[in-house]
Amino acid sequence: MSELAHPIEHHHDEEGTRLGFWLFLYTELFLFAAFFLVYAVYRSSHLEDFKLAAESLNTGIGAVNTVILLTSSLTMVLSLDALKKGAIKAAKVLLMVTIALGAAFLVIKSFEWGAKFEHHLFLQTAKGIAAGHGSPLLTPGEEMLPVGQVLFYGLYFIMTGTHALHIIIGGIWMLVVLFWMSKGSINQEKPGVLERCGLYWHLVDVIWIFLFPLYYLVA
Amino acid sequence: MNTHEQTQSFRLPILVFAGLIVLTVLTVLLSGLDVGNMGALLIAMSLASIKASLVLYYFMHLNHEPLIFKLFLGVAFLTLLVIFVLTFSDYSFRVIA
Amino acid sequence: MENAASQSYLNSHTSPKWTTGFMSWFMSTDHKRIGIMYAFAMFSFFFAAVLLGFLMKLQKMYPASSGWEIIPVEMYGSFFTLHAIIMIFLFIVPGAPAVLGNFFLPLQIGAKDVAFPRVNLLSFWLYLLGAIMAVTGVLLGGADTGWTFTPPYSINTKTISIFGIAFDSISWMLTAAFILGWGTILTGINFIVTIHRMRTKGMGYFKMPLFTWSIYATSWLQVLATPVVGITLLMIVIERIVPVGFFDPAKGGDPVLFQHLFWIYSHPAVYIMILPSMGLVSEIIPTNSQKPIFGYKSIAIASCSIAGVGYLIWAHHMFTTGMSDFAAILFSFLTFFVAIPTAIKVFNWTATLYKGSIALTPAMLFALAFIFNFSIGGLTGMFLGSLSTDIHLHDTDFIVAHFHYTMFGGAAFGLIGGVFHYFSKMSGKMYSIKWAKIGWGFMFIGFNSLYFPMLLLGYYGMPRRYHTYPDIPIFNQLQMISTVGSWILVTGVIIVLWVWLHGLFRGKQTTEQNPWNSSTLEWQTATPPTLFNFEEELEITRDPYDYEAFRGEVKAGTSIGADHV
Amino acid sequence: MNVNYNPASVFNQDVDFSFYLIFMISILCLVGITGFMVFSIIKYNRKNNPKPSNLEGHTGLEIVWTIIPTILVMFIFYFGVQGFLKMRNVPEDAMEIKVEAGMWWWKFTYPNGLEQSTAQGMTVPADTPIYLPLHSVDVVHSFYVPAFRVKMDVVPKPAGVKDNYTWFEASQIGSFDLFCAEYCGVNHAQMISKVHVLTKPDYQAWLDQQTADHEKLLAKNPGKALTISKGCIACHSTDGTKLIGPSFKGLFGKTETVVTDGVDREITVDEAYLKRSIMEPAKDIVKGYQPLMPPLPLTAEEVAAIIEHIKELSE
Ligand code: HEA
Ligand code: HEA
Ligand code: HEC
Ligand code: CUA
Ligand SMILES: [Cu+2]
Repeated sequence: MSELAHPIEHHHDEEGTRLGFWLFLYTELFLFAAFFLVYAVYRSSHLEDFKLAAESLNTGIGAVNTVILLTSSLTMVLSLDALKKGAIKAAKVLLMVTIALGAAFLVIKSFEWGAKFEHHLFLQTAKGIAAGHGSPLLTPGEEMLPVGQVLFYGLYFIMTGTHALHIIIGGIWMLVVLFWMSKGSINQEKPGVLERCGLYWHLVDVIWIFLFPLYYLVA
Repeated sequence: MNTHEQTQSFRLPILVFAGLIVLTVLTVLLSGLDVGNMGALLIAMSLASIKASLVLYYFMHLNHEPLIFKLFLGVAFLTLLVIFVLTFSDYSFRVIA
Repeated sequence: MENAASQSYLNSHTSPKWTTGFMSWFMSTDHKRIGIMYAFAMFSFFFAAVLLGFLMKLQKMYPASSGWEIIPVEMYGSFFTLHAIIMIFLFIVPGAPAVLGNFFLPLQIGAKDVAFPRVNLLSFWLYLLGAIMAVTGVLLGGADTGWTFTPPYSINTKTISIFGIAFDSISWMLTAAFILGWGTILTGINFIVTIHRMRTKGMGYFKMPLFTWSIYATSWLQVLATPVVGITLLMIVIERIVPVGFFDPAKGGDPVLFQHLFWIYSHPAVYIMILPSMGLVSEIIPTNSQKPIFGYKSIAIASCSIAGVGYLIWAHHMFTTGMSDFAAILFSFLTFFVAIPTAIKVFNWTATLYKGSIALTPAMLFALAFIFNFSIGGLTGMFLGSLSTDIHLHDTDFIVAHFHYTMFGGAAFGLIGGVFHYFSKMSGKMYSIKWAKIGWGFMFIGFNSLYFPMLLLGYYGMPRRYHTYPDIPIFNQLQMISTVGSWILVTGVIIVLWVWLHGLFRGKQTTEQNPWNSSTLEWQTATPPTLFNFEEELEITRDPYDYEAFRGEVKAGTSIGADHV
Repeated sequence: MNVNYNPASVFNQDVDFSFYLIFMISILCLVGITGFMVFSIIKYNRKNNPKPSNLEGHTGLEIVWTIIPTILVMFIFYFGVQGFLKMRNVPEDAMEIKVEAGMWWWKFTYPNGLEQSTAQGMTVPADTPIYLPLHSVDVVHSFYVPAFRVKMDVVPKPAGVKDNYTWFEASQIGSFDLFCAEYCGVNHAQMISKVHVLTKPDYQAWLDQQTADHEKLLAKNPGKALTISKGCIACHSTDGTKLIGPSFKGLFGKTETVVTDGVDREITVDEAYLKRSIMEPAKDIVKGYQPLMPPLPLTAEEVAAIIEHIKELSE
């Protein structure tokens, strides 16, 4: 028996790989689409509750996070640009900035989540509903939330949570790319991995562009 | 690659970025308008779509990709649209209470 | 020494150096080896599910009053759930694309492999992981929700505890389905890119064989539908763990919304199941008639329009859920449009026979049985698409018969035909043609006597997912016929299995390139194919089913520019 | 005897007409296709016809077999919708019987407040439209009477959302099977009841009789009356047989093992325990049974009456 290099690996088809990656991005998009659909349906049937609950979210924080993500998208574009022009150093710095911005996004998000948890807006409330009014999880005198608001917070946490998960994955991927760039296996001639990482990052951005108004603004 | 192209390629992303920021501000400002539920939703979603298209087209370099990439995008969006419209063919016509 | 790449793929491989034997398969990125691995994995699971089906049928032989109990009542729910999960998620959805698609798609378009060989291997591993999870889930308590996981039952129902720890086997199996979904998605992406980027010189879109076309349409469905169900099933898992109330009415959710999301995937999924088999039939019929397929272009376009229209009709599974009347009427209307491209296909296949030179090989027999069974399956779909009749037939044995006619009589028969068609190409061995035909006879008769009575049962009002039934004579009589049919069918299946295993281990070695005289490209390579499929760049000059030109090439000793080995 | 599929309601005509229409079209297509296949296999067998033609298609024919099926399916669609609309539009003067479903019982509430459950079935007058709001207390069930061609899922709804409904008008006297057609757990196949159709005068007499009986029983033995009307007897026998739940016979004073929060404990059945079992059925689960008993809306007096009745049965 003999072992052979794979023929496909010899003549690598960059455009084909990109095409495949775009298809993968669509599957990510459809994953979120299911959430958006659930959101849309419940919003249409619990409009008032959704508006009330949305008011409790801090528009300022949301807007800041939006700007952070948009900026990180810009640095990502510039990083790829730099790499393609051979400015490896600049590319690396820009990528680091992107990672830092992603981290900043997560930090802000976690503060926001923490505040909501404290206010018993998520699991506690839902558990309270599950267990009835006398639930020990509710502080005495605390009122039950209407189901529409429970749905809102449930969706809020799950959707922003899934989004945050994507940010984390993107961040880890960027760290790997950074490492490979230092080792030289991603370079001016072979920018493909950074390019795809960038596409992924931009998609995460696109999804946030829709999440932002739906949760923070349409109140 | 000549220098002219290089400056170009830096300028474009920054311009697009500026556009995105402006649109974000606009989204926040316009959300204060009193145009009813559907109106607000429509404004917010159209602005978000414009922003998303900017990202797709310039940041994700769809502008440099061959036709097939755009066709695929079209198929994906059409399918999304179908899913939403048909689901609401149920929910918009439910008899409630 | 001979160049390793020109040896059979069974001998030389692309796996890492240290691998031999089993590992040289398990680590292989060769599309042919991956295809074969899928086949073995799939059939192992498949036969377990056949056994479950067989037992369910046995259970229904006598009504409740007789005290007849083969399957304890607590287990019946887990039986049909596991049966369906294996049959759908482990067998028929990944089936044709993963086995025959993997093996023959690159061959049919003259490529050396798929676009992303390593992703292809990853798909297989995901498949295996998901499959093992699904099956262990049953040993760890099982799920009795049906493959439709209808909430709130799927959210509220309890599972057993093992060693004092509550093991949530339902969440476990839902997660398994999610993982399996990713395997399918990656395969789909792989095939779409392969078809777009790797066709050999001269092979325009309308020079691709029809199996390739149907895999193409299937792949799109896999890519755009599977994520929706994946996340929907995860929502159930989330809801089982933290009470957020997506679909639980006690917490404000709407259970019907789950059904929308579920069928948004699962209806297109039925075309994922059937399209590849339709593709196989489109290969088998012209080959065994030695003439061009009737209306090549319309069949190719019909494949795509079935996939497209298939996306618009999911809520026909929900006519009785109390969704809006407007939606019911709209979805019923749209449902009928899927019948039209399908009708075109069926008529074109039959017309292909006209003035052909027909050989009744085992593959051809299965293809013809496909047309017959699938027509019944599809036509019974008309009863279900029509609103007033669906109200009566919904959730009865009529549905059960409908989808066995389409999935089993259609998709699985097509697949079996495909395996008979390509057996020697894949293995380099020949099976017993006589016994294959005998097996076919048993299967065809058994199949119809198993499922036709179930159509009647459903019409008479026998609900599905019933462990037993009240003492109504007509129910008992029809169930009895049906059960006996299942014995005939299983005899047929065992014969077919034996023919395959015997062929594989004891069969006559063959290197005959093109035993059925087929005009398409996958036959123009060695038997079994060499590692990189084709020795040289090929150029395609004629239509895939141009048999006159093909006969000319055979006479001249050249075929489609491929060199003879 | 009425077999459960004999046509027996006003919907049969539409549904069955649609059915036969599609059936005829299907038979025609199937016979045509199969006939042609068999004909070709014989006529153009390789032995008979070694030289195939190179026929590649025929646009005209293809257009024909695109257009004809399109027309046919539009007919099918049209008649399907006709029958469906009839099922969805309840006549103004329909009589209302509330249907409630749970794992695994049915409960029917008549306009005069009389309640009956699975074992008695639903009784209706013939030739009268009956409107059925369908309420579920737990999971999705489906109300299915094959003979009437009626089916509608009984979907649990969030508070404040309208329940599903259906209606029918029986045209035949007799008893017809009522099935649950949506999988709802282990005893899905036992969630079977009957619809009894009586003539209008018979129905009135029946209703008066039942109401009077119930009132009499309520006065004499309120516990027994309640176990019938609230549906307890769907799961609990009074003669010692084991159904979904333990039998009421000999229950009081018995020593048995129950599982509380996952821990086994021995108890003697007394009043306090019975009260707890009825009001909070999820608390103590009798060993050997599934935690399937639903919490039922009962007042304290009703519970007391039921406990009296259980005591009686244990004497
Ligand atoms: C391989 C799988 C497969 C395929 C191909 C199909 C094909 C079709 N199915 Fe089926 N279906 C299932 C698998 C499949 N189905 C499964 C698994 C379920 C149940 C799921 C569950 O609940 O568990 C189901 C359930 C199901 C329902 C829901 C029933 C209910 O629960 O109430 C409906 C309703 O419309 C339906 C319709 C159709 C239609 C219209 C087609 C059409 O595509 C058929 C088109 C084909 C033809 C029409 C025949 C060929 C054409 C001719 C011979 C020409 C002449 C024809 C005419 C003139 C009409 N199917
Ligand atoms: C592909 C799909 C598939 C296949 C092949 C089968 C095969 C069989 N099925 Fe199943 N069945 C389902 C899919 C399938 N089923 C689904 C989705 C449900 C619904 C569950 C639910 O309600 O949730 C169901 C439900 C179902 C029920 C109804 C349960 C109920 O509602 O109470 C019954 C009852 O008898 C049954 C019986 C059988 C039997 C006897 C067989 C077989 O045992 C018959 C013998 C099988 C064969 C003879 C197969 C031969 C095929 C090959 C050898 C393939 C070769 C393949 C390649 C070459 C790649 N099935
Ligand atoms: C859906 C079926 C169902 C219905 C309806 C039902 N029960 Fe039960 N019941 C059960 C099951 C199962 C158990 C055993 C498990 C448990 O203890 O919860 C049980 C247990 C009990 C017990 C404890 C028995 C013992 O042996 O300790 C009592 C008392 C009881 N039920 C009373 C009632 C009354 C009164 C009603 C009607 C108002 C009723 N049940 C309706 C299923 C049912
Ligand atoms: Cu209730 Cu099935
Ligand atoms: Cu369907």
